Amino acid sequence: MSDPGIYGLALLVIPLGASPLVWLLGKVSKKLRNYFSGIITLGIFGFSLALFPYVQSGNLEFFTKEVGEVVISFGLGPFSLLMVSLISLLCFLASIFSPNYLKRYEGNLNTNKYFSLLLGFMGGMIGAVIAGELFTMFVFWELMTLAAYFLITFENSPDSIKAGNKYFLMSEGGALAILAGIVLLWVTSGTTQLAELGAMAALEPEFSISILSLFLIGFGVKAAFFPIHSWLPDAHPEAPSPISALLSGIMIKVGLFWIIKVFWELFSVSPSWGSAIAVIGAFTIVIGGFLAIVQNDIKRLIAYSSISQVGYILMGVGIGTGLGLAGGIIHLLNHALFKGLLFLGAGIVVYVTGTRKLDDLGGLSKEMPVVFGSVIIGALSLAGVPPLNGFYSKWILYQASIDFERGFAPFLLVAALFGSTLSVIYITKFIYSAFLGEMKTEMDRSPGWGMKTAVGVPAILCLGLGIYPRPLLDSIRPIIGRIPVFEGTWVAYMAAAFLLGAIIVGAALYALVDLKKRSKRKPAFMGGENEETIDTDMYFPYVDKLDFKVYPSEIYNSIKKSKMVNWLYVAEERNFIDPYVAVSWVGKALTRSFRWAHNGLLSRYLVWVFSGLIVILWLLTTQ
Amino acid sequence: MVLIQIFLVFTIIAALIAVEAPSALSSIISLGAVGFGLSIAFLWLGAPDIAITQVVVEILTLVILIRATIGKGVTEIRGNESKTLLIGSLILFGLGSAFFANYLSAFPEFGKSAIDVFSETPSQFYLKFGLEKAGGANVVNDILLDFRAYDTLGEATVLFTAILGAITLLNKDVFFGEGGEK
Amino acid sequence: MSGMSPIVKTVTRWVSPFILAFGIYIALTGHLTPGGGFPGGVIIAGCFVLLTLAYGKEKVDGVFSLKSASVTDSLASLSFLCMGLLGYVFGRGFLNNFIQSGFPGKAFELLSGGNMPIINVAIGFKVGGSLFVVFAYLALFRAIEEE
Amino acid sequence: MLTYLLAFILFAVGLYSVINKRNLIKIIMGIIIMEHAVNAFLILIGYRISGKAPILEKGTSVTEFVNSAMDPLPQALVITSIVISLGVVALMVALAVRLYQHYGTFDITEIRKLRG
Repeated sequence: MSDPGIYGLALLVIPLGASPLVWLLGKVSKKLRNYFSGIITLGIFGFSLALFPYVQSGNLEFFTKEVGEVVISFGLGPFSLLMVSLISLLCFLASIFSPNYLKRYEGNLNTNKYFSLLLGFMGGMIGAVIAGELFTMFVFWELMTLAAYFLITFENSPDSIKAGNKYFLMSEGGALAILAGIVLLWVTSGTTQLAELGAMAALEPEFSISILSLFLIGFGVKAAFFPIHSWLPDAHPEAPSPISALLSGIMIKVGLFWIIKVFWELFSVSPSWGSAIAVIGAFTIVIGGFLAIVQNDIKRLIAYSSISQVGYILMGVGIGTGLGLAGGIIHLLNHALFKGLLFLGAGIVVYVTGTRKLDDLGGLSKEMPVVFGSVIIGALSLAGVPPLNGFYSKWILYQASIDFERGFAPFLLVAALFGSTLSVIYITKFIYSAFLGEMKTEMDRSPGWGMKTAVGVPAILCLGLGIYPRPLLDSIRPIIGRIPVFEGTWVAYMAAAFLLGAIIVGAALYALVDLKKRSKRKPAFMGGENEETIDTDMYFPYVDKLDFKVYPSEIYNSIKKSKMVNWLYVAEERNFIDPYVAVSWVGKALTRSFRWAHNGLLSRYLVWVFSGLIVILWLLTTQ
Repeated sequence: MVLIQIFLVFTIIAALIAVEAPSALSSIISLGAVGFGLSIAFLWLGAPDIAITQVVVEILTLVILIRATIGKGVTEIRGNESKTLLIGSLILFGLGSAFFANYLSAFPEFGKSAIDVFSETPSQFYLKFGLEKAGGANVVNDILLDFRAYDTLGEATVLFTAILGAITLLNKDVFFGEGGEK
Repeated sequence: MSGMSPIVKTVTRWVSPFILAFGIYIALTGHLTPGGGFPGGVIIAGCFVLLTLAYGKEKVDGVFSLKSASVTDSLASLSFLCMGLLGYVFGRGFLNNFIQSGFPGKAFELLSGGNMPIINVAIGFKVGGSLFVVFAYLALFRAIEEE
Repeated sequence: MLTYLLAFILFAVGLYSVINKRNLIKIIMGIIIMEHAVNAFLILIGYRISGKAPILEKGTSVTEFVNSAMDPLPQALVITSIVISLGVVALMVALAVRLYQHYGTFDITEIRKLRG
């Protein structure tokens, strides 16, 4: 590999070329197709890892071609290579997860299409990440959006089509904003090449606000921060589970990647932008967390948690110091790992029981110990429990917000800490009601080896990167480059040793006190309250108490009742915080105002048509 | 010239009767009067081809309209009208006539064709070389079939499509399958 | 409805051949005298419409069938196109009047027009066929009366 | 000028029928009248005082013919327009008959109310 430049294009060409090939292969043999897609994705992952040494020193430009006034180019930087390796890793996990998962669709739906779209999706994401020019990026961005749309609507049920349409319309709105931003940028600065834009000192001051806000909204729709997050909790549950893992694991990260790239790599924006993004992030953390708590749908819960975690990344990125940026990017990476893991785990739960309702689940830990172990690692990582990787990135983020020298920095810190608490609450709900307690739904199937591998690999990575975060640091260092990042010392081994010690002590205590004999399996109970002690009159005043069964989701509903946050749930139920619905309201109001003129009567239309014609002719001829 | 105006006034009156008459038969016959009056006017205007076409086409139009209404048992075609639309149409009429009056002066004076006003018009070319290049004494047909045969082909296509649409609409088998409706 | 009175039928029987001949004449000599393919075609259609009205619509399916009318229509359109394409064969453009330029006849005579009479007759049968077909469908369309 | 105005009035009568009448057949009639008016207007534009039909007779010279004949171009186009209008009328009548069969009325307001 003397000139890695040309080979770098293989990252893009192979998945896109394999996409139709996989369809044809699937017509020959399903098994061959599954192996082929696994090998392709794994190969790209390996290749991207092999490319790491080349980008340590600086950016890698390959393939430049002039087409008219636009120069199509692709290039790799340390950050985009990190993204590529994440994309290919998660796509690999999804493609080894999928063959098992798709068994329930076999016969009804075209699973060849699924794999073909999966590879196309991967190609689109990689293209959007490695594009060295904004129009090229836009093309792949749209490819990504389209492939994701068809994957979300893959089940072809009315709900999934509705969710997919919502996703598609919102994404296209965002894409239009991006396109407007690109065009504006092109008009004002004369280039869309990232390399040339990076060399420029600053944007034209009078256009910078509009360009940057267009980019923030456009990429933000994909990144799904509050309040333009509303497609995410609808689309994630309806998509097939491996696709939810991809959507949440990396697709929203591609949006974040571009936000980071535009705001911190390309243009030296004023700090107020950073503050605004940080505040948006803080709001997103808290609101996403609150909304996640009350969900009764596994995947919806995890989807809201994704929004909350996106808030962390945005907060770190918005703080914008070396520490904050590092925390944001590391959290981005970590979140891709554990959220992919959690969605795949949820996919297994859905696969084996056939339901997504938390109330109907329980006691799966005995049946699937490997899956339970992996999911609990992911869950604890999400909650930020040491020695897992989530703790590491959250720690950096806390540190960054403490060091942040702005008036509202304490608010950020409080939001982050509070969000972490919320994440503990909702993830406990997930773990408890799905895996612990008594079994409520019989298992129809058992997870195959591919599924177990797909959750096992990220679990091992979570644990490994938590205990030994060196590779993480090494991959981050060239991205932040110029800014000194780490001050003071942090001994990961020590913390890990402490925590493991604590766990061992706890286990020893558990064994000594012999709680096991006194406890028996009960229906799921939550929040320190159980069936006997719960004040039923307070929470469920109208329920018949004789035949009474408490569901975990109902106990969490007590949060809904509290006055401080009640408004949020009301707003969510009535779609007040959904821009999609808001736009539809505006559209409906507009159409209602026009309805009197267009009452479906031919004659009235004719009057309009002829009057308009005459007026237009008059205007045209009197010039 | 006065004769032409008389015929046009006649057609306007016939058209008003056709529009306002409640009985289907009288309405359609008045419509026929419009067409036939115009065809005679065409004859006076020196366009015998169009006069012939107008007459035969009018006959077929009447037959089709009568089949569609009286043939189906509809003898009254009273077109109730609404007052708001009447106002609207009056406004429209005002607008239109203002527009027309504004641009009436742009037209050549009646009785003077473009041939008289301009020197090199396509019409002059057609008149001059019609017999020589196309071979027909009837210049209108020379234009239709030789100089502008593309237009005629397109026109045949339009006619074909319109008739195809009508047949598709009327064909029972298309809508209800073999064996009649429902 | 099986047609009109015997008087109408008899008159129609005698007159219709002349109408048909007149229509074809109008179409054929369109380049010499007023007329042409369009009025000729409408007259041809009118002849069959007259027959249909006089003898009742049952005859439409029997004697002069709808199918033959549509076939006539399509064949006439096709021959129009073929005349156009033959222009290419003779090394000229599409729809070129190759006969007139190749073998000029005497002016003011039938053959002087080159391929104009042929196209005129084709248009005549095209227009006549399609108009008769649509009239016949309107006449056969009995859904309203049945209700 | 008055002649042009008469053609315009004929057009206006047709337009009035199309806009104000609720009966489909009346609307079709209005469209037919409008077509007539436009055809008449085109022919009127091509009219030359004391002109002859654009058909060459034996014995007339071509230059004399050019100076005396009507404008043939509007006539040629109006012929196609007339025949097309017949086809369009057939299509409209077919539609109206279909609508009548479906709704039992030619009234467009009724047809609008009974949509579906």
